[in-house]
Amino acid sequence: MQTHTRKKLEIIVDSPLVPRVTALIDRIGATGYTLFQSIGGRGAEGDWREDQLTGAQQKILIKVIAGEETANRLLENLSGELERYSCIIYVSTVEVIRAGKF
Amino acid sequence: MQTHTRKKLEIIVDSPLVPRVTALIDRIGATGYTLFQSIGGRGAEGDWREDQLTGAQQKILIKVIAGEETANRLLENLSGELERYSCIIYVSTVEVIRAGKF
Amino acid sequence: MQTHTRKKLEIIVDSPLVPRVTALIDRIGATGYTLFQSIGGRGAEGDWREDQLTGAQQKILIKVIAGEETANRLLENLSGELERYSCIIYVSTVEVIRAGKF
Amino acid sequence: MLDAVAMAGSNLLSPMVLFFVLGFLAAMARSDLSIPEPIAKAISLYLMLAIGFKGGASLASHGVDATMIGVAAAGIAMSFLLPMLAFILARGLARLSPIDAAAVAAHYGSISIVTFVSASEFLRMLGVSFEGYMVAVMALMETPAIISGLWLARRYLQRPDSGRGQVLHEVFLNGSVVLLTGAFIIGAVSGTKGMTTVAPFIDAPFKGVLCFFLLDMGLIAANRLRGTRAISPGLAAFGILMPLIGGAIGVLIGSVMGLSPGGTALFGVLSASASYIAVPAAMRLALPEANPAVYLTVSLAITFPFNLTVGIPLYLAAARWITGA
Amino acid sequence: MLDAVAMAGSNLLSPMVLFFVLGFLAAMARSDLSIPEPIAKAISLYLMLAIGFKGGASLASHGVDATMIGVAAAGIAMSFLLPMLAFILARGLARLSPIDAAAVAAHYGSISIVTFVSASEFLRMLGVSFEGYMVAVMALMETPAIISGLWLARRYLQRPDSGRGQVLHEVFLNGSVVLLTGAFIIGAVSGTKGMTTVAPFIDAPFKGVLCFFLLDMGLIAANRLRGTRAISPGLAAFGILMPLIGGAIGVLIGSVMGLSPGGTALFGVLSASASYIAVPAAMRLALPEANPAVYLTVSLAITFPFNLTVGIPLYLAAARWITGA
Amino acid sequence: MLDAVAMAGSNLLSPMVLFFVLGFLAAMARSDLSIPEPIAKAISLYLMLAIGFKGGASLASHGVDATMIGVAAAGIAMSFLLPMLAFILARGLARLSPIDAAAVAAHYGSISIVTFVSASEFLRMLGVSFEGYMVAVMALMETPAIISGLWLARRYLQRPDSGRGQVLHEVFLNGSVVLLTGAFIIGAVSGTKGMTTVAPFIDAPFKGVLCFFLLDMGLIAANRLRGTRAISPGLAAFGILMPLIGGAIGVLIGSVMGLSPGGTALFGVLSASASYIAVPAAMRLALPEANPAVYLTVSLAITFPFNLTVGIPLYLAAARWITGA
Ligand SMILES: Nc1ncnc2c1ncn2[C@@H]1O[C@H](COP(=O)(O)O)[C@@H](O)[C@H]1O
Ligand SMILES: Nc1ncnc2c1ncn2[C@@H]1O[C@H](COP(=O)(O)O)[C@@H](O)[C@H]1O
Ligand SMILES: Nc1ncnc2c1ncn2[C@@H]1O[C@H](COP(=O)(O)O)[C@@H](O)[C@H]1O
Ligand code: NA
Ligand code: NA
Ligand code: NA
Repeated sequence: MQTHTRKKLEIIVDSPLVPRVTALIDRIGATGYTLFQSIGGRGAEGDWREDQLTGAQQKILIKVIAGEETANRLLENLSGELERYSCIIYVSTVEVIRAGKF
Repeated sequence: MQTHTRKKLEIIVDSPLVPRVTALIDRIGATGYTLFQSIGGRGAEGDWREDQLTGAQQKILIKVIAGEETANRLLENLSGELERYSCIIYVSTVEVIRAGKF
Repeated sequence: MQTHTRKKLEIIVDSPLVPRVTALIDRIGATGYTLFQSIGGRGAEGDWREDQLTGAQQKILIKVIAGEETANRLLENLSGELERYSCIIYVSTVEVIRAGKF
Repeated sequence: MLDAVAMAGSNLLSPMVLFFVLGFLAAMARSDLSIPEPIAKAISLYLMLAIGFKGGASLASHGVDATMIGVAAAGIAMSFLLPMLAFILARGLARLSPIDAAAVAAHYGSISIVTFVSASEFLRMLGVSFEGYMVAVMALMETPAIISGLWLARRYLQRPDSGRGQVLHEVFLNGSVVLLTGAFIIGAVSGTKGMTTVAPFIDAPFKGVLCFFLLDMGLIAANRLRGTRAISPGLAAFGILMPLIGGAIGVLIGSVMGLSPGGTALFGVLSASASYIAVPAAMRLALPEANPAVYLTVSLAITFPFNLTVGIPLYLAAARWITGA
Repeated sequence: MLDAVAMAGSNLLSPMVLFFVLGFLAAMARSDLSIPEPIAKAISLYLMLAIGFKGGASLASHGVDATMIGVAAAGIAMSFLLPMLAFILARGLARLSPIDAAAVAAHYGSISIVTFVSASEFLRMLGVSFEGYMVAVMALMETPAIISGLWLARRYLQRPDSGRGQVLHEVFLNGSVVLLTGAFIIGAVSGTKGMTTVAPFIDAPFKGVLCFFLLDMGLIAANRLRGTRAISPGLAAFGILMPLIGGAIGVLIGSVMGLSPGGTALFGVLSASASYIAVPAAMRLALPEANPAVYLTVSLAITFPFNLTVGIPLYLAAARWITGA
Repeated sequence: MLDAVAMAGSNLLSPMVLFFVLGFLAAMARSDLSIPEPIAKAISLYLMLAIGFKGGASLASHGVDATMIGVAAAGIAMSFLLPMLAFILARGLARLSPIDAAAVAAHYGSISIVTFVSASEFLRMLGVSFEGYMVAVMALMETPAIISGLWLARRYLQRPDSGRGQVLHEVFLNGSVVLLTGAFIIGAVSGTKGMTTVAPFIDAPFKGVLCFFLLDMGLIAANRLRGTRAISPGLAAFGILMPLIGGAIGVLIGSVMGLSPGGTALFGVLSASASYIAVPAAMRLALPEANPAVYLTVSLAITFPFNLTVGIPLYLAAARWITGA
């Protein structure tokens, strides 16, 4: 089956920051994104489990499929915008069928 | 450590369609799948957040690990079955230890 | 943009086992992990949907980003520790920006 | 007329409507106030269980009414036929594509449980009684419209009917239909004695729970309105005109069937209201070509608020006038 | 006997059992009706909190009974020993592997909180009183069976006992044990005054909440039954025979210990019922080789429905007969 | 003094505090007991809705008090100024970095809804009346502290103020502020009649729901305490000293403003308590350099338990003493 190479960006970020990240994704011109809730984790700031009422440490995973160029632009902008915040970003390569969608 | 190359298929699809997709996964002969709920996103059809009572726009992520050949067959069948529906499909390469499981 | 290659380990495991896996991740020296809840799936043990009160079949997805060496050590230890349990593990390659974080 | 204005006022100042308005304003101002989704779903199930049980118990204590069969048949017929009218209006007034118009039409043939529940609390507040079996009529009206909507759409679609089995299944075994009908039967079987047992759960806190739910409905309605580009002036006009027409026809037929003023008003409410649970899920499956932003927005963000605030007292005033009460 | 049949009838027509049946039928017909998982968990916590608190408050107002210590000891002994019997039956009748049989056995030594709660509501409905400390006995019976089950399994396993610490921890600090026991103590400390404070939350709506929960239990039981290939005729027979045997032994011992007819019936119910919360989680951790489809299906989809519909009135009839009431 | 000890005792043995202790002990012993997160959020919303509505209805029935405007202004001033004091103490006693100290300070200027709710139930239990508008004062005190905290932090940060718009928005349209204020207004508008309608939902079960919630607060507090390395002896001392100082100032000002003994005690409670909802979310966004482990732990795991068990009766005793009641 004929497939096309795209980039998958994944961002794990504090939930209060999600509106800022999705606004950036829109601005950069990616065709979409999908949000997932995480239920716990550990990082430099230590352990957390669910949001325990405060919502302050709740992390959201944002997945974006985009072409290489868009992905790169997004990556650069994100790393600037989110520098001060507790978050992680990583990129991998995926194959898609409908090239027009991404 | 000795690892084996497999394909990871990810499908993001409307929740009412999940039974149809999992039935197809079974029919093609993949050894399993796992479902995850997403909490929002954007695509060609616009923004959505959770399912807001109607359940009509709720998206589910389906992950399938399978051998290359099974993955290809699944991909072909899915792209036919889901053509008219709002969904995205992408494939990447993973390494597994227990070759027999996939 | 300058990126660095890392490994992404994903483990899908019964929820009662999560504390044991995260303890192992800490011991091996990975810098962090993130947990996600799955809502259903199928494998060698058959179908399951949510945890239906018992919590016994609920699966959790654990994502770990780590350097190649750490990832390999984690993989070896996990495959020993979890041998008897119903779980799947797979590894892929990702690019990150902040090399120091992983 | 004066009567209707007074009623409308007392409706607008009820805690229920005020909580809806609070939710609406909060979301419009982009507050982060939100009800967790599993809670909203659970409350929705609670309302169905409670309203079904109460309807059944009321049937058991007041007995089957002579007019019941007629009203049930009329309800089914309305659910089948209103979509035809809605389709024409959605094409002409809202200028929707045939597929979108068919999907919208299906929503207006079906009913909205929360609108019905709010209306019956409004009647109770005013001391207006109504037939207990109206709940059963509501359950019967939920699904026929889906079949009409799909029939309308099919004339414009060049494709084989894949998955029709799943759709029919989805239609008739939809969770809300099953729970409403099941709770109604259980209520009828358990009667007054069963009602006493579960009243502290399904009766006493009912209005308060409804307030909480309407808060969420307000949030949802305003979020839809804010987020959408799908709403045109024509579609907005449709979302107000269609319930007025449906409500008028419903009140007329209800009174002709011999319902009490309260029952007549509720039949008007059922005809005027648009589905937001059973129909969208079915459309998503059977008519994926239709744009959910269109049908969800007009049903949840235009018609629902209109009925809740203005429509309900209006249909009651009309019902009183026509039945001469 | 006639009495038992009448009781069984009134049990089958109670809203609680009817909602269970509704859930069961809905899932069998593949309706998409479902209770969100966090809600089901919360209701389960609510039932434990309420039943624990009520038991403690009742202990505080009626005082400690002379037979209490004896019954508590008998309960612990039953929980330890019933798995031996269950193991033999599961091997012989259901032809399970030793590991699966041990896991199943642990479930039948332990107890089901919802079965107990349904039974005590049934007694209340009939005006049959019982000892308030039966709740504490239930809490005591929850965990010993896990140790027996693991002991049975260990004889067939060639492996070092990794994670035993975590298992023991899981067993004794299991959330349901902690909440039941804690609420019982709080109820005993706060007494009647505390009860008055929280009664509108834990007492008045209790039966209605139970109905809602049993709707979910019906859905879960039927979904398990539908989805499984794990159930053989032998296993089904085990799922019905084992509670009958356990219930008979329980009723016998309860009456010998000097419990009231109601208390005797509840002791029978505890012995007859099988765990679906504490034990499966422990087995998953300590005995991953056992197939969860086997133990969950027989416990949730065979024994629970059997006890709820037929078993409870049966154990009460037996308790009345044996205590001469 | 003796009076205060007796009150403290009756507070410690109330079901509410006992359920908090149960949760605390369960988490300390690493039990897997846990309340699903959407449920905790929903209960938190329920408490705000109920307390807001009740406050508004009480205002409607008792009328506006002459002292109300003064108390409201004093509350806003306290919320602005307490962070200055808290900042100095957090720097000197707890030796926090300026950024962490500023974040912590913002929490102590703001208020904790559950502490307020527990205190008002405690007053009700003792038959001590208080001004209904204290709920409105609470809503007013929720946010000014955030601005003070950010102002304190800004003097130590060399960076452009990105996202200030979002922060101000977050502050003033925070869900809890909107719901509290909105429900208060609805309660005031609906008055006694509206209260009768929704009382079975927001009044009768209120204390029981609070017990359930405090169970969860106990779990959360202990989990924070267990998991953290962020707590130093100095920080722990701060977490106890700061509410004592804040409470003393609050009681003093409350009595000077002419509040009743009950109202004075509540003003003390508001001043003594530290936010755990509105402020952390705002800090996360506006001051990501501050360590959440520090401010959440001291607020949730030190100050909240202290106020709930020891503080509340203490502030009441002080209020009685100072008002001469
Ligand atoms: N480029 C993308 N990256 C990640 N998720 C996407 C992307 N495009 C679409 N999606 C997801 O797929 C859903 C359906 O997409 P669509 O059919 O384009 O509306 C969206 O609501 C998103 O959740
Ligand atoms: N190495 C890692 N692998 C996976 N997730 C991580 C990793 N490091 C951090 N995270 C996630 O990112 C969140 C924030 O990380 P940090 O800013 O390092 O505290 C953590 O709470 C984790 O959920
Ligand atoms: N091939 C697969 N692809 C994705 N997920 C799988 C696969 N096989 C198993 N799983 C997941 O892992 C769980 C345990 O698998 P098993 O031990 O094979 O029953 C299943 O319930 C699925 O959620
Ligand atoms: Na209609
Ligand atoms: Na048992
Ligand atoms: Na304060």
